[in-house]
Amino acid sequence: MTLSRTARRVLAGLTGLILTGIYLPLMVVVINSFNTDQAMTWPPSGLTLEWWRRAASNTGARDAVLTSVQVAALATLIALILGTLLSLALQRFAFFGQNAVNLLVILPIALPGIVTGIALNNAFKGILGLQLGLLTVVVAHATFCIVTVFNNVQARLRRLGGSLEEASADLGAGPWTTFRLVTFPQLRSALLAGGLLAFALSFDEIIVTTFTAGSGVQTLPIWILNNLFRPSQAPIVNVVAVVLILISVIPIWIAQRLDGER
Amino acid sequence: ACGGGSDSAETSQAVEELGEKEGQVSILAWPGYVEDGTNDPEVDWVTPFEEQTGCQVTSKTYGTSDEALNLAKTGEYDVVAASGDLSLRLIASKEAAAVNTDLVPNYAEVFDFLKNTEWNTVDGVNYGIPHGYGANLLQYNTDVVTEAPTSWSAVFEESELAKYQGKVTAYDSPIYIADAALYLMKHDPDSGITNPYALDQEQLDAAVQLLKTQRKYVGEYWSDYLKLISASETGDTVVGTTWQVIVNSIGKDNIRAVLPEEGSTAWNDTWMLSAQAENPNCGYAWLDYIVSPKANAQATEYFGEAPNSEAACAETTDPKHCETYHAGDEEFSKSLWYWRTPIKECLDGRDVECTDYAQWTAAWTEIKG
Amino acid sequence: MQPTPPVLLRALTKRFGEVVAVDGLDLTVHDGEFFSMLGPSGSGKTTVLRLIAGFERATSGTIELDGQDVTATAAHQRDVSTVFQDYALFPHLSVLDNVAYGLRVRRVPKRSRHEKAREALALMRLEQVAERRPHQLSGGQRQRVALARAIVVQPKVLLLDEPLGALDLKLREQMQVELKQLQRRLGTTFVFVTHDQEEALSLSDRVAVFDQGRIVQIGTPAEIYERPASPYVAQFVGTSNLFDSATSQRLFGIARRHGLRPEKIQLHHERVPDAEIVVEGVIAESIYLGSEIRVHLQLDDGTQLIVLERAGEHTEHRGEKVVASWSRRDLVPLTDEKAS
Amino acid sequence: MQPTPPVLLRALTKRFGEVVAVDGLDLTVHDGEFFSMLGPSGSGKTTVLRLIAGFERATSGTIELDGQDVTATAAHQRDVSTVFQDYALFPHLSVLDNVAYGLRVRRVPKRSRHEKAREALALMRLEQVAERRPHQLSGGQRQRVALARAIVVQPKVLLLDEPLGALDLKLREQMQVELKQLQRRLGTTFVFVTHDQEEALSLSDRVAVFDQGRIVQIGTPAEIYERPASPYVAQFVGTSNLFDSATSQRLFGIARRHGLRPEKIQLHHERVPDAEIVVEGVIAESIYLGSEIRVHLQLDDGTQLIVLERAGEHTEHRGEKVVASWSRRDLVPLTDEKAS
Amino acid sequence: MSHRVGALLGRYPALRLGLLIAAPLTWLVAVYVVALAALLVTALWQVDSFTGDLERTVSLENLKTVLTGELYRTVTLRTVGVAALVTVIDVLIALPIAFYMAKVATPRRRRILLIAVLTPLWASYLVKAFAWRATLSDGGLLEWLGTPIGLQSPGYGLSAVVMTQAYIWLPYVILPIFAGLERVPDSLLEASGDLGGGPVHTLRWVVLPLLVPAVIAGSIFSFSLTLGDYITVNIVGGTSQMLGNLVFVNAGAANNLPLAATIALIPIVVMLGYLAAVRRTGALDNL
Ligand SMILES: Nc1ncnc2c1ncn2[C@@H]1O[C@H](COP(=O)(O)OP(=O)(O)OP(=O)(O)O)[C@@H](O)[C@H]1O
Ligand SMILES: Nc1ncnc2c1ncn2[C@@H]1O[C@H](COP(=O)(O)OP(=O)(O)OP(=O)(O)O)[C@@H](O)[C@H]1O
Ligand SMILES: [Mg+2]
Ligand SMILES: [Mg+2]
Repeated sequence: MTLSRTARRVLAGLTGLILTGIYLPLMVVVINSFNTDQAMTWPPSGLTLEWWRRAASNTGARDAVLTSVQVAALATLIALILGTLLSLALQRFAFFGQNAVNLLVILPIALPGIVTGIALNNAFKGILGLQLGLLTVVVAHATFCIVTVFNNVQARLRRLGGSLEEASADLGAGPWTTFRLVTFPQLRSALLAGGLLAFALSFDEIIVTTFTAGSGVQTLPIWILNNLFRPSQAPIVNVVAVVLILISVIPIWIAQRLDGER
Repeated sequence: ACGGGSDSAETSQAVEELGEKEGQVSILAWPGYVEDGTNDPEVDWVTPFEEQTGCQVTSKTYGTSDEALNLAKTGEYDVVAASGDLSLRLIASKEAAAVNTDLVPNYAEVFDFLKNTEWNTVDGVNYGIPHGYGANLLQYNTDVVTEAPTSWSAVFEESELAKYQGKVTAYDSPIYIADAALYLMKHDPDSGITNPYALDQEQLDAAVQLLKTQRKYVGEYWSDYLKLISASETGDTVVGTTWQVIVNSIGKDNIRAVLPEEGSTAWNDTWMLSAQAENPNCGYAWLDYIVSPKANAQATEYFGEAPNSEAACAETTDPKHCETYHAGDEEFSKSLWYWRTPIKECLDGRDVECTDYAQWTAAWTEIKG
Repeated sequence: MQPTPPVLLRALTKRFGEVVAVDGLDLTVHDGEFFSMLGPSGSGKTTVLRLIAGFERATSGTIELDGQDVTATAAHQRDVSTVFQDYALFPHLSVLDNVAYGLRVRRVPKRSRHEKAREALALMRLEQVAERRPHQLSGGQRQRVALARAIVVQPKVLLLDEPLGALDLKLREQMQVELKQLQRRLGTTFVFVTHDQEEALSLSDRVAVFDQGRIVQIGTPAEIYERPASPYVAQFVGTSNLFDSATSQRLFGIARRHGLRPEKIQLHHERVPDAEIVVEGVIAESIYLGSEIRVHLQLDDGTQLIVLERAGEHTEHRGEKVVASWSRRDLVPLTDEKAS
Repeated sequence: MQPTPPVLLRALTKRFGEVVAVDGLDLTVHDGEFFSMLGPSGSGKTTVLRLIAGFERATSGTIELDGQDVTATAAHQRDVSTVFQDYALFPHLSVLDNVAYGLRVRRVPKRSRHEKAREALALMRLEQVAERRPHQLSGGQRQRVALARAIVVQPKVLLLDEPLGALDLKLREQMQVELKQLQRRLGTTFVFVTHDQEEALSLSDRVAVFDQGRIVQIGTPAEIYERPASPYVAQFVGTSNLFDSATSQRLFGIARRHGLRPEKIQLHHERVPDAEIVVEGVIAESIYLGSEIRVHLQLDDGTQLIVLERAGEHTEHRGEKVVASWSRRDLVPLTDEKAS
Repeated sequence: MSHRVGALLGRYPALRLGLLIAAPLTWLVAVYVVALAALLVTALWQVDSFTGDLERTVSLENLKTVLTGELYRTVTLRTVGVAALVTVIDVLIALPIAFYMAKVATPRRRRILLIAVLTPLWASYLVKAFAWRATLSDGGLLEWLGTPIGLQSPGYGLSAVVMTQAYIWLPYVILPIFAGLERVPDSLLEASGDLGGGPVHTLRWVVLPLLVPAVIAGSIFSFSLTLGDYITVNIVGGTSQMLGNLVFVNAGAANNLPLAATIALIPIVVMLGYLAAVRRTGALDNL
């Protein structure tokens, strides 16, 4: 839109202000990772690299990050497969109960985590008699991650229309070949975006995880929760958070680039 | 399996002798009780155990006793560290196995006043080995609370509370009702309370009333101690319940703690063996190891509580640790009311129906509103 | 015996819920002909094409391709290729890979399919853009890529759904010529959908005029243009002056509907004695079209006549009184709409 | 003194990065005229329109509307209305509310703005769809709603960016007539963008032909068509046979570039003595267009001539030898491309 | 073989649909619907308070407790209020920044902004909540920054919960609104300006109405996530408790799953009501 210069300035100013608001608390985290005082007080009573040194040798944190990556990757993979299948079904076919299915996908994210958490906990333990473990977390996470993939793919399919697939069939390609050579390449960036969001959701999930993780399973949020109770561990948590923020920019940046190329 | 409010458990039979070690053991405990060096390479008493016994340890921590009950019921854990408000419930729900203390050589060292207490022994059957113990103290900030308080009235009397509007704290758990009951017991003889864990409906109502009044002045409740540490340091909290370890880790002159004249509620944790334990022999090995002076000293010092034996006191890195935490001080210990689970049958032997933990839980959510 | 027709439709019907998009269509397309389907928006042309290609399932009726009943055969197993209106080029593939796609799914080895694709591109004069992606091409180039992709698999029948609709005028005229030449060279049967009557007339061997899911007339361009079967066809294909039977009776004494092409009328400034039919009127509008002038003539009885004059012959002005004449043989007697 | 022109552009330039979309344009649009901008895709027509409307900021130069310098004025403060190519109707508003939108933001009370909107809809014969949403309308209806929305605020100048581009042929012809009538009735200045030369010629009072961000010729339709200033214009507006100076010298003895309109050439089966210029050739292609036939003639020296004949005069067949003739006054001498 | 399967699939679309939908539908139903249904059934049971064992006898006791309990009404209203407030704040903040990103910024800057908005997602919920605890504390960053301009930290309590939750869920609201704005064609904004609509008019009469589905999609995130939260309240909520706390205390702590399930019905009903109300706007396709 052609906005007056003032309007642009005001908007840019607001954006700057909001970004400041977003990053100020994160700065607190960064600063606290150097704070000599372990209780995150402001202003810091002194600066130290102690926590970074301690974090570097903290195998618990590293294991927890690995567990989280493992859980998030598995959950994302399942969500990618199920979400894609479902959106293909809903977008390319008209059938009775479509709306119900649509609602069903949204429900796990729309209902509060604690509801999902206790429901799944009860189902796994009470009904199925399963031992909680890594897999139960993956199943739970995948369930509420489906929707992010589903919506991204759905939107992409809607925009694509069916004509590319028809063109492929027209040239002699069967359904599977068409999916492999035409549909999937078109969906790639949508899958990436949906997958990234799913990964983020799973990676930082704590409530559902609390209820579905087995005894040996310590995802990062759980590790953080536990360590906030421990003496002299809180600053290490800050260090881990800072490292995560730094690392996270890479996949987001890559995703953005891929998306931008299209 | 409908226990239907029955309080006494059938006595279970403890094993007579130990068998082959299974090579693994899984433990459910408070954070800081089972440290294997992954969080801090300096803090590690699990690895020596594994080396000595060949039992590999997996562990899970919990945040509240109630959460632990849930976890224990899964049967995934061989050993559970239970506070007094949990141990009886484990026994009643038959989750705990009787423990043959003869098979735990280090048990002999433990302070006598911790042995065979009502939260680790039922009908003469011992269900566990005492770990460390500690009291819920009264903490205050000398900058604001200029006159050192000597009584819990600092957090229960409106006239006192009014001075610290919004800067009062209290422990966030139904069991905290006992603190109010203890205060009533001492200051309001008419209430007829003789044991803060044995309250009939009327007495519970009185305690709740007291806590509701207190709530108006409470800034926040705490259940994890980082929260209290930060609030104390920033001055968001100036008076309220605390643990010695919190005061110690703040390490500032203006934050002090006292044991008020009324005495206090306290905890004494018990290492218990699960009735469903798949690795009982490694479990026994752990029980014996964790009450051994060296390990007990490490664990209790790390957590910030009193060790369970004189021998352990000798092993602490801080020579004044036992002094700070009043370890072995029987007088101190006598003024404490250790946590235990309120049940329908009054613990003080009265012939009325007492309120049980479910009612306390409901009351607690009611108080917080 | 007749040779097997490449496309044969029998009583073909397609319903979308309430809408009858195609209504009991019978149609035979001959081998090697350039066949056009012409009709207004919504008349069912695209639907017929999609039925032939296999993208839609017929509600009833049969489709035969080259003598084989394919009514229930999937699209990818029919030996026809489609050029889509929006081209439907695969955006993630290079031009070369787009063209080679049909060969790839037929498992033609890479080397030989690239060779064939390059030949097809050469035919379309596109060699130099082979490595580009579709979005780096102009509209006309995309159009030619779509054509190359469709012909490289050597289909029996090529289906084209308004392939020139998205091009601008100049480009469209140029592509029309190329298309016609291509068809002549390949000898492939073309089934071509358009709503541009000029395009249909200039390109086709035969034209089918559609109305509401039915074919209302089928024939060579000259038949369609010069002997439209109904007022509808007369109006849709080119511009026509229509006279109802009363007007016809009054003007030239035949009580029947008639059509008259605007270019068949001459305008004069005075009465011409040798013309067969002569009427008088006033110029209501005179529109300059470059090579021609379109004149709207208001007759004394209120009838409006449209006249198309070669530019430069005369120059009429609004309000001027003129005389219009035409010969009897240019009148096209029309059947009644209902009866058609 | 001249009356103040409604639109006056001086040395207007617009750059997008490297691309010079509009290149030092000077232009005066007269009051009440129907002014068209004609040119191929990418020649900068839309950009000029958007600069006038205020959607883009000029890189340099000035824009005056009705005598006022508005170069730095925001779009919503300029007294012009735009009809967008894609109509840009507000999907969440009813037709009536769409049309009333301009009045609403001018704080006209509800009752009176609805009244005016209804009048505008009535003018467009749209009363019966007033309550519908845009997506429930056909293309032609949407087009008329966009027009109604633009005129209801009685702008000094109406800007139209290929408003008929998305309509099919029949509908487009009909809308052309309506548009012209509307402009005559309202007396509003229309600035009309198109790449369809026939549309430009038939509707406009004056036409500007664009090439690469510049105006290469400006004039009445007849001036543009009959005296194109350059080969570029001759080719872009209508079809032209172009002779370079060598060919001109050979065929009719003038060493200069010339253009010749296809409809100015007559075809004969034998030599005609009274024609001014006579050449011989072979029919390469003969395309039936209904009212006309387009003949591609291959001269003996290899030159290709395009001839447009009235249908029915003769019928030529491919390969036939014929004689073509034209008169000297139909030849259009052209300046050299470079010099223009 | 695969050829034959292809032919079969080509001929029977229903078969294709069946193959596509079988796995995801089975998953959702088997994992989620069954679990929810079981939870609802559990709400009818009781629990033995001492041993913590379930008594599987149907009774409406819990339902009665929750429906009539003063506590539950207060907490529900408080929770819904907080969730609504968080949502409104997030939407108000998201609108200008999303607008700037989608319609004003250059493509390059848009990409950078998008990364800037997404990055905090990785900084762990708990860490952010504790960062807010530090920020809001007595003498914390907020007071430190605010005192010179006469602002005070609200301290721990409901307003702190609102601020923290609004902060944590903000990216989840910005994203759909940004996507929604990208879908609004520029030409509509131009048309509005062309007809004399200034920025405010255009925003009010064109942008916002078109953005309704996207806003609702974003609000589903912030609303539902806040509705079920109990951790932030513990960290910055002072003495307050929300529905999540009641559920958590009863499920995790008090070991009273039936009561927890009954309380969980409240957010379920609230959310289902919300979803039903917004379904017709098409918002559910925009998550
Ligand atoms: N998938 C569909 N669902 C419902 N109705 C449809 C569908 N496809 C087409 N129709 C309807 O069938 C009729 C014929 O449509 P079709 O697309 O074949 O027309 P067309 O002649 O190709 O028109 P156009 O020139 O606009 O492309 C129309 O009324 C149309 O609305
Ligand atoms: N926003 C833009 N950014 C960069 N280049 C642009 C932009 N808008 C237009 N251009 C370029 O400016 C030139 C003129 O474009 P413009 O849209 O004015 O052409 P046009 O004559 O309207 O063409 P068409 O008939 O295709 O609409 C083109 O080269 C185009 O690529
Ligand atoms: Mg069509
Ligand atoms: Mg343009």
